Amino acid sequence: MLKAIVTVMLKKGIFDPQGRAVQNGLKSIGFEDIKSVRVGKQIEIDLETADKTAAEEKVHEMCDKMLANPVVESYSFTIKEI
Amino acid sequence: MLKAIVTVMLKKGIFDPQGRAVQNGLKSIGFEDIKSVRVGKQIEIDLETADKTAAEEKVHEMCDKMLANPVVESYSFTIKEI
Amino acid sequence: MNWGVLLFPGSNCAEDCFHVIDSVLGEPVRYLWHKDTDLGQLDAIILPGGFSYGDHLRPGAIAHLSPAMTAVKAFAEKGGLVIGICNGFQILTEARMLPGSLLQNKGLKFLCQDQTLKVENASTAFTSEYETGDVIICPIAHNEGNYYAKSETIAEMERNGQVLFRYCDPQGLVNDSTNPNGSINSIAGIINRQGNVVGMMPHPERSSDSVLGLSAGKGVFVSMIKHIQTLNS
Amino acid sequence: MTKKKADMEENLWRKAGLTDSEYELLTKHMGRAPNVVELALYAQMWSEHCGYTHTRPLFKHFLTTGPRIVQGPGENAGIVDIDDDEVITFKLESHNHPSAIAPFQGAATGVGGIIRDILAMGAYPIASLNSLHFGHPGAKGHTRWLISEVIHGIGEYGNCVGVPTVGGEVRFSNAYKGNPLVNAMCVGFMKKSEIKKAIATGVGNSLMIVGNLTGRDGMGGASFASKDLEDENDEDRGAIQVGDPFMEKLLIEACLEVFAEDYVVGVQDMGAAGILSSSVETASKAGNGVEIDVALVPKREEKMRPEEVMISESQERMLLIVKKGMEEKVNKIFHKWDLHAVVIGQVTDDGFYRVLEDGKTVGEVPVWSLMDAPTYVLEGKEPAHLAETLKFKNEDVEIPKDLNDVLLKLLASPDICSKTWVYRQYDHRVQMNTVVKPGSDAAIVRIKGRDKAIGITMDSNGRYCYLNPKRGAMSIVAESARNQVVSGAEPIAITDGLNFGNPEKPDVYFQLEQTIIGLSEACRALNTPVIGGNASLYNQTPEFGSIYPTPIIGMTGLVKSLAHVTTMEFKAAGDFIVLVGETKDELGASEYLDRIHGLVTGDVPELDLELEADTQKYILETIRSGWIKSAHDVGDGGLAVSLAESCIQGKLGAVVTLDTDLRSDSLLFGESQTRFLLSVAEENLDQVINEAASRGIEAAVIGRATQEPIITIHNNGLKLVDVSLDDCSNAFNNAFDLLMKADA
Ligand SMILES: Nc1ncnc2c1ncn2[C@@H]1O[C@H](COP(=O)(O)OP(=O)(O)O)[C@@H](O)[C@H]1O
Ligand SMILES: [Mg+2]
Repeated sequence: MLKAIVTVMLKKGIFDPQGRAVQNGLKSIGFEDIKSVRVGKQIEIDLETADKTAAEEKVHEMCDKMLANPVVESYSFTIKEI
Repeated sequence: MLKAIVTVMLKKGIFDPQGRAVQNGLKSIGFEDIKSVRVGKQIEIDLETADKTAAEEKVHEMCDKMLANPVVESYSFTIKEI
Repeated sequence: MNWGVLLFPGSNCAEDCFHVIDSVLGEPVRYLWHKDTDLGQLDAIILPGGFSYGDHLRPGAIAHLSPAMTAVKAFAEKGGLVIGICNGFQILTEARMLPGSLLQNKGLKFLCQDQTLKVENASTAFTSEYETGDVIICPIAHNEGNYYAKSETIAEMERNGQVLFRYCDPQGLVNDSTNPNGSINSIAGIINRQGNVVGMMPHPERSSDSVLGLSAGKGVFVSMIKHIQTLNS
Repeated sequence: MTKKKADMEENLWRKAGLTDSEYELLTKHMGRAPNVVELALYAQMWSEHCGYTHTRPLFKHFLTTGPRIVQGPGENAGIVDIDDDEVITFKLESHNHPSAIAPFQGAATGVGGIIRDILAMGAYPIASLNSLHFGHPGAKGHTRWLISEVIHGIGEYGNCVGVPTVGGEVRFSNAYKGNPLVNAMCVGFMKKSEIKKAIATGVGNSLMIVGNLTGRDGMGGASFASKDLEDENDEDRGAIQVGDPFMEKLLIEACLEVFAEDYVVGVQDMGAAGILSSSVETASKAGNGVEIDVALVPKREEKMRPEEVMISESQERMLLIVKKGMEEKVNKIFHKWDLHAVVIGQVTDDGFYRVLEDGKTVGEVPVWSLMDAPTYVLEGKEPAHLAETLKFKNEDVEIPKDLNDVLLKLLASPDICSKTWVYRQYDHRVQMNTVVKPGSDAAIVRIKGRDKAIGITMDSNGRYCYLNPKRGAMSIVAESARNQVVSGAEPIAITDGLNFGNPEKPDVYFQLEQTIIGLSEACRALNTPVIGGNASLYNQTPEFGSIYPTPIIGMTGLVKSLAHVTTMEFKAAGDFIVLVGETKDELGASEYLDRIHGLVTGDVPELDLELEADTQKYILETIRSGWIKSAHDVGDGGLAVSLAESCIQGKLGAVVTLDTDLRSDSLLFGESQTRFLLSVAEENLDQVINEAASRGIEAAVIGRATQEPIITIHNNGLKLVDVSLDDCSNAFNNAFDLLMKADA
């Protein structure tokens, strides 16, 4: 079986209010020297297949169709055996 | 400067409705052989420091204090130079 | 005229839209089911608000892939009137039937409140009941209503009069302090280039039944009815 | 039995939370020693949470019947008649302990749980409310985080499931610092003919489980919830339950579609102790037995033990008792909503509760014995603090010089200030029935297609009950009813949430008992029977001790015509302001003493229930006559605060002239009961005053609403208050935002 770990983040240049809030929150409890924080999603998909190349293609398709919105988000992923 | 990439996921055994919804959603558009999906957060923190060991300790503290709720979530992170 | 309200799992405002079309306006209306591919004879389709698929992943991310959306697209391509309200708007952007995307509110909190809107273009099938510059109250209730599009896209929409509604204060003032969610240019509602697909975050249906104290949003539906009547006459 | 074996078993029942005598009793019921599965069944069903072991004997005080009561306590929720063969059903439930540990999920699942109670009655959920109690947020963030997460959790669940959150309350005291209270209420609507019951009739009928898969969620939660937070440990917690409002929405739609057909004989939601308690209760009501095969239960996790499956508290599940032969039809409807209904067992005729695993019996006990949890009637003892606090005299405090400042401070008190920060995070309008939104006295929800509506309120006052449990409890019922009548609603019935410390402590038991007696007396006097409720005991932490005794009242009322709907804000400059009721020299227990003098002391203001009932009747009837433009009860913070609230909401000033010998602080901020603030147009003024006189009710014109945005109050020619409306509005409207400021 394979595990795909997909990361979806807001594109650079798009303001991330959640990241800002986390940064402020961390600051308020004493973590000062933080330059920036961005918050995105991690999606872990367990696939019932052993074919890594095919899986890669599939995960790309999943991301393009559903997991990420290319207007505002970018994605990346890794696939490993489990 | 250092970048900490923190992943926060619901602990094993804790029900992840979002993961289930995504799994069903993927299934409904034809991705059948998915065993499970879990959705968590990826938090990218840019730190104004060069001291990796100190940073590690700090990020641990951030996670324990704010980024993850240990009752329901587990976290892991990597730190790299940028 | 024949109205359809498209039901996705989690569309909480479908009944509300149905109620306004049926009981307040007295027009024929039926529900459409997300699994259907043939929607039958219709003049207008409402994509209602709510939390289709629980808003999991992103609002509208799963719903826009439903079989019925293919039919909605075909309907719109033939010129049919489509209006997406709140979650419906989010679904329309996910389906690329409208440009841009709706991000999380700048304040990071769900916001449910009366909201004043400025009508920016009253010469569309959805706004003819208003005058350009009118200020109306239309409640909002959303967590992801922060409209974003690339600056070129925004500029083009502004040029073409595609911005229908903007958030404003009761005097019609539009600025950062009267913008509840961080939307670019305070955009609350937009129309496509062809002029038959609208998306708006505020809920005109919640401002249509005078028992609840508001009725200015009714103009959206009345405009649509008049448009269809003119077409058919 | 060898010595060693006896020791092991002893450990086991104690670990499961049963006492030695309870263990002895259950072996007597069974006629033998239980196995592990059977022990788990008893441990769950005999816990305080499921068995109401300490509270049940006290319920006998309650009035539970009345002309409008269709269903009293005993079902998932009570039912009241609202005319036209239509009924509403409502109940509240606490989720205190889960919310203390995982506030977002705890609060969210609390909302989900109470909605399923309403659904199980066959009703469509039309409104949610919540009552929240927190410690004061200090400089450091934990309490603020709790508040933020709880409210976020309630909002997310309610918004997503599509049930408007129309009201509630948020109160603060450090008595709740370690142990916040999160009580959620839900109201459902249906036709009388649509009522469903939690009953397993018909031998051979199928038990079907619908909704989410079963995991190890909230394992042991039922018994855990009845334990001190102090001796909790990680293992006890099991996995935190996670709410899935999307699933709940589908369940609502699918269940109601199934209920519309003639397929099911009984319905029960799965709350504490999951499959077990839901099926035991339905079986016991029918006098039948049931058998359930745990292997048939759709599971999320592997290798679950039979008792784990039985008591799991995975959310968004319901139990349906389906007529034999109709199973496929039921499943078909669920399938339409992408859900499944799965047969997990049958109704039997032998009166046994039988657990099977793959057809093999793994546990078998008499149904009646599970329902027959032993109860405890203890000896209460007056709490020691009362001897001290009851000695308080008004003269013990000095009257502050600057009463404007006191008024502004009270308006900004977290108990009193505007809760807009809270309820703008809740969709309070979905379903399009919310005629009066949060921010007035009662929420008013219309019934579509009819000229009528219902009023809904949730109220509590822990400080009152701490200082005088019985009268404090009476006051809460009275206040709830006041909130109803000022909104134009006739109070119908209540549901109560009993939030207390450890009842095994005599002073806590005293509070519990006296509170229940107080509630009962007030409910009788005001004719609002108790149709259901919830108990949450053992609310205490080592650091902060017991919470205040905190009964919470959820009340509903009937607005007979939408024309009667009335709100608290002044409507027009020039309207006369009428104060109904008598103001006495009463400072005890007040918000004023607490906030301004830092004193939680004194006795709760007097309350004459007969006068209360008469006065409420008067208020309601004058509203129905169309004479009243605004109505507001005088509550927390007293006359000055109520006046300011009506001004702030109406964006009008007021000039008030009084003529009394009272201390100025009692006059302005004392909380004498049974008082109302009305505004009346000139042409109705005589009618309003004369009607009161003819009923022997005190009512006096005390001033007028003004365009000029200033509030002034004179007494005996002396100006006590002279403050700008802006200052009042800012104090009132910004306080909660400021309180939460550090919440980035
Ligand atoms: N947690 C809450 N959720 C929703 N509405 C709330 C909440 N807390 C307070 N409100 C609303 O704010 C208003 C004022 O509340 P409160 O001061 O407790 O009223 P009262 O003293 O009249 O009972 C009411 O309309 C109430 O429903
Ligand atoms: Mg009130």
